Amino acid sequence: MTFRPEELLADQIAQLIGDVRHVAVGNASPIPATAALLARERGRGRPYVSLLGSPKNTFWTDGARELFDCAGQGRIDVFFLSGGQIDGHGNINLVEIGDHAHPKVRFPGSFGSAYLYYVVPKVILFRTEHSRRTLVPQVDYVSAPGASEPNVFRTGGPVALITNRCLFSFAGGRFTLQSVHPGHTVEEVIEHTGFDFDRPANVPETPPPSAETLKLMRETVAPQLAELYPQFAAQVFGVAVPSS
Amino acid sequence: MTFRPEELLADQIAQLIGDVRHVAVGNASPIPATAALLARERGRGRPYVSLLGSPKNTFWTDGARELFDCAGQGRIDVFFLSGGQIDGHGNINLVEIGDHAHPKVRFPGSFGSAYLYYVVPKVILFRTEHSRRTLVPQVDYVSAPGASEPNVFRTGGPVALITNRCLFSFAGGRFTLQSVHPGHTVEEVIEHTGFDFDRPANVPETPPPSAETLKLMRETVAPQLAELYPQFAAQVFGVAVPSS
Amino acid sequence: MSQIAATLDEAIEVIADGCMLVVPREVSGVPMDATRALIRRGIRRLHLVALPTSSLQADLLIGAGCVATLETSAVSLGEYGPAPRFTAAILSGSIKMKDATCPALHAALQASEKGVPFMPLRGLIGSDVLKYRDDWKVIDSPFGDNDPIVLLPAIKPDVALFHAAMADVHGNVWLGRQRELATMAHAAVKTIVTVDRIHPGNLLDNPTFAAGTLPGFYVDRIALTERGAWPLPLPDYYAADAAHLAEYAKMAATEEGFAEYLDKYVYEKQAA
Amino acid sequence: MSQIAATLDEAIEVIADGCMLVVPREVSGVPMDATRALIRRGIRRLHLVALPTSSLQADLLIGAGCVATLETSAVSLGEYGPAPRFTAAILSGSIKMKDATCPALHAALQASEKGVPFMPLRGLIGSDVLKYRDDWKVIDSPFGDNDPIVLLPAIKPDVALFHAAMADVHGNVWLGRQRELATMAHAAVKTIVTVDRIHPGNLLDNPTFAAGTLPGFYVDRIALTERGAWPLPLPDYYAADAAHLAEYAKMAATEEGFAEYLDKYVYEKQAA
Repeated sequence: MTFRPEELLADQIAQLIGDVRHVAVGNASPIPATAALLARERGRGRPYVSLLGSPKNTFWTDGARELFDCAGQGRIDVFFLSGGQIDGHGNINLVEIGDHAHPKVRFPGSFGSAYLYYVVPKVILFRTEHSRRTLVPQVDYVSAPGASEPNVFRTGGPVALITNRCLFSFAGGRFTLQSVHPGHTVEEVIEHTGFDFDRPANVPETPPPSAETLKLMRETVAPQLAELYPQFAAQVFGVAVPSS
Repeated sequence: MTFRPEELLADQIAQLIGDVRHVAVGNASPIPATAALLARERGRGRPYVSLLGSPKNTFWTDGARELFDCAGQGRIDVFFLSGGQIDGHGNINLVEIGDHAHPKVRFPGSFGSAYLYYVVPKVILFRTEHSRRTLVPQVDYVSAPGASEPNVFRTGGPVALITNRCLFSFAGGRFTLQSVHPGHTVEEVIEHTGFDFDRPANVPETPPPSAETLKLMRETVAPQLAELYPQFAAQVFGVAVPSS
Repeated sequence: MSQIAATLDEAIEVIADGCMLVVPREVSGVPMDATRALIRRGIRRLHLVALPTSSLQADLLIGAGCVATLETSAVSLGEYGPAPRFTAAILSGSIKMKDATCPALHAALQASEKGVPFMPLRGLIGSDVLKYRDDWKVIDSPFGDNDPIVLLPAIKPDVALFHAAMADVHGNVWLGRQRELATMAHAAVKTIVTVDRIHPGNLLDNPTFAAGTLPGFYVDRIALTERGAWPLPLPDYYAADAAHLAEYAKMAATEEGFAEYLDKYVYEKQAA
Repeated sequence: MSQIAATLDEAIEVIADGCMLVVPREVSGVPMDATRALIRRGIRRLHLVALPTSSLQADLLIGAGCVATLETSAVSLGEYGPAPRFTAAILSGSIKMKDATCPALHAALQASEKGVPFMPLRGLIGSDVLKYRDDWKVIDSPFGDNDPIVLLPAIKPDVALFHAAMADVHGNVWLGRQRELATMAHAAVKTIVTVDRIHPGNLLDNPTFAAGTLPGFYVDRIALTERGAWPLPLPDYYAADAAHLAEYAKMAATEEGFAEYLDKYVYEKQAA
């Protein structure tokens, strides 16, 4: 059965989510949102899925702070972060490139990363553009560090990084190549990755989504997704964009 | 014009309130509540009056903490406190009499006093029972101190103490007798007060409420008071208790 | 899976002997039916946190021997006088009392709500409330110049228990203006709610209702207990039962009278 | 005295050059009509605090030269791309940027709401967000054992400014679930609100509405500006104007295009 790259990534992310109580997905994250909704369908209602920006898929009634308070309470199990740069230590940069006094590039800002990265047990890093520009040896600005000193309160952090080329796991302060997506190679991953990473002698290919998973995504998840991501749902899953 | 002692006290308290933005009155305080509503009538809507326990006379929508947050913001100008004991330093005791390990008497507890006494600019102490039992040289337990060291953050504190016998002002860590209520004497006040206080050579008599004030209290304030204090309004002002 | 329990006893199962239980003040929805059920079950050694004060509920639990530690700012029956079983327990030394002040309890619950180990609070310095709380610390504020300030450790209750007007089948609970109940639920490990009725539909679907709703996400168990705050009030819904409270104050003045009260209004109710 | 001002310009009079102004994120009610009026008035040297992020509003104010200091966690046009005037200002060094993280801004406003000089926050340690904020302090938590934690100084804005669906003649404002707007108002010295309509009656009289209402006690001025958040959304009421936002992103990509945008959509509006 043929599938789109987005479907492969969403399937992988759904597996990374695992059996948890609550997954929250930030703004402008259609693939993680697909994965979270897929996980919810598979779990018949578990996990709770909070899609920021979707009134239908958020339960917040305590204002914009509730997401962060909820995470501080230990009630968000999985979150997604990205970075203008991500380095081999799991540090992410959402602020700037260049010297801090005179940056060459400015990104929007750190959002909640400098907090959520510390207190959400499973943070899944997600960056479709896999290049030496984005995956660097050392970020220019640490919006949030991949690891902390042992005495720093930290109940969370990165567990994986998924890109358009491959899936890395993260542990002990380093990335390990877990699998390479169909159509890509280990050599290509090495070539386009700016940081060192570990890898097994034989790197498996990322398994394709099953027919059952594709059916679930296309028939059940995609229509739910269309509320928040109409363009994405149309483009990837062919959900008709409602005229408004 | 004849008047009741409660009317005298309420009139005095209304004058102590002065020209402020917001007066809050705690539970079970009908005379301060009368004074606050009287002040609001005189000020044609100013000050805001918050009567704890009265849905009609409180604007809180942020839960039980809002009163304290509001005071912390500097948005409560006048509050009322009492004490099982009050001493000559303005310390109040709402907790116990006797040794802390084995108290002889237990009062309900400090409520918000250990906070509000510090942050409400004008705290008016109110204790109808004026005796050596209640007005003591030194409280057994300091729920909240009358004064603080200069480096302790304090924007509020006691400004006066009113009893069934007299009115004291408070400044510089001491009470000063301001006036003695009609029918009472300075000697009687000295006899029944457990702490030292200052007094002018000639202590005036507390002026009786004017006819205009009495009319306002009886005709306009009393019916408003009846919502929260039906028994008091009936007993003092003859407001008919609604059958429920 | 719905949070709505088949019985009140099932809903309160999770409230174990020795746990830290947080309950609201008299006008915020006191779960009196649940309190009576806990007494019938013979719960023991509670660390009861009353946010920030209590009346009949704490007095009953203390009188029935359910409480080891009480943390609150005041216990009183208000216009019905002192809380007699509370007073007797303090004077006899049968409970451990952690005297607080109202905003300190609110702040300490908000600390757990926000996942921080402490919250600062003004006031308190020079009071005996602070003197007898060796779990509270004074630091010199790093933003001031010789500016002492109290830090209160977070209170993280095992269970929050309160009564509300209604919940829906998704576990969402209508709180209205009683927002400290949301903080209690956010702060506690588990939240048990009793309600007067089940609301048809989803409270979160309507933006007007949603504003005053605690999401079911935070709610573990719900029990339907009509007029479950009786004889205390549920503001906006029903008033206190003044005659009953006066009767309580009178009966509870003595240990014997209190035992009679329990027989008549707590244990008997089970049979009814 | 009613808080409802005769004109928008009158309502925003109190927002002075150089003041600290706090505004909400895109989905919480951004006062865009008021923002355009401030630009027309030629406001300067704002210390703009966007709680906790901003989009069009910050970009417009920055591009129009109204901002000296920006304190927020991110500025972006979301699906319409980077915020071009924000980006240009940072790269040219024309504004002072105080980068934060979302919960730090919420906590710092809550500090002022609660009248405390600081609030603690987990996270941050080891990040450059902390490194470049010399106004934030790290202490060893007195409740831990070698447990560093960040303390954030209270943010006390001169003015809070936001847009809401409705207010009543008593100055009460319907916030719904956007409770951070209440915190903004509690924290700020003054609060200015623009609303789409005036609600007949008193929002506090109805317990259901009251739950989502900011009391008029905290509100200094209100201006009626129908669809005052345009082209941004007012959730539960209206959606963003996607075409306009796309047009903005395109025009604001260059300084010239931005100037044209101002002429067309900000200055022209005055004449209309």
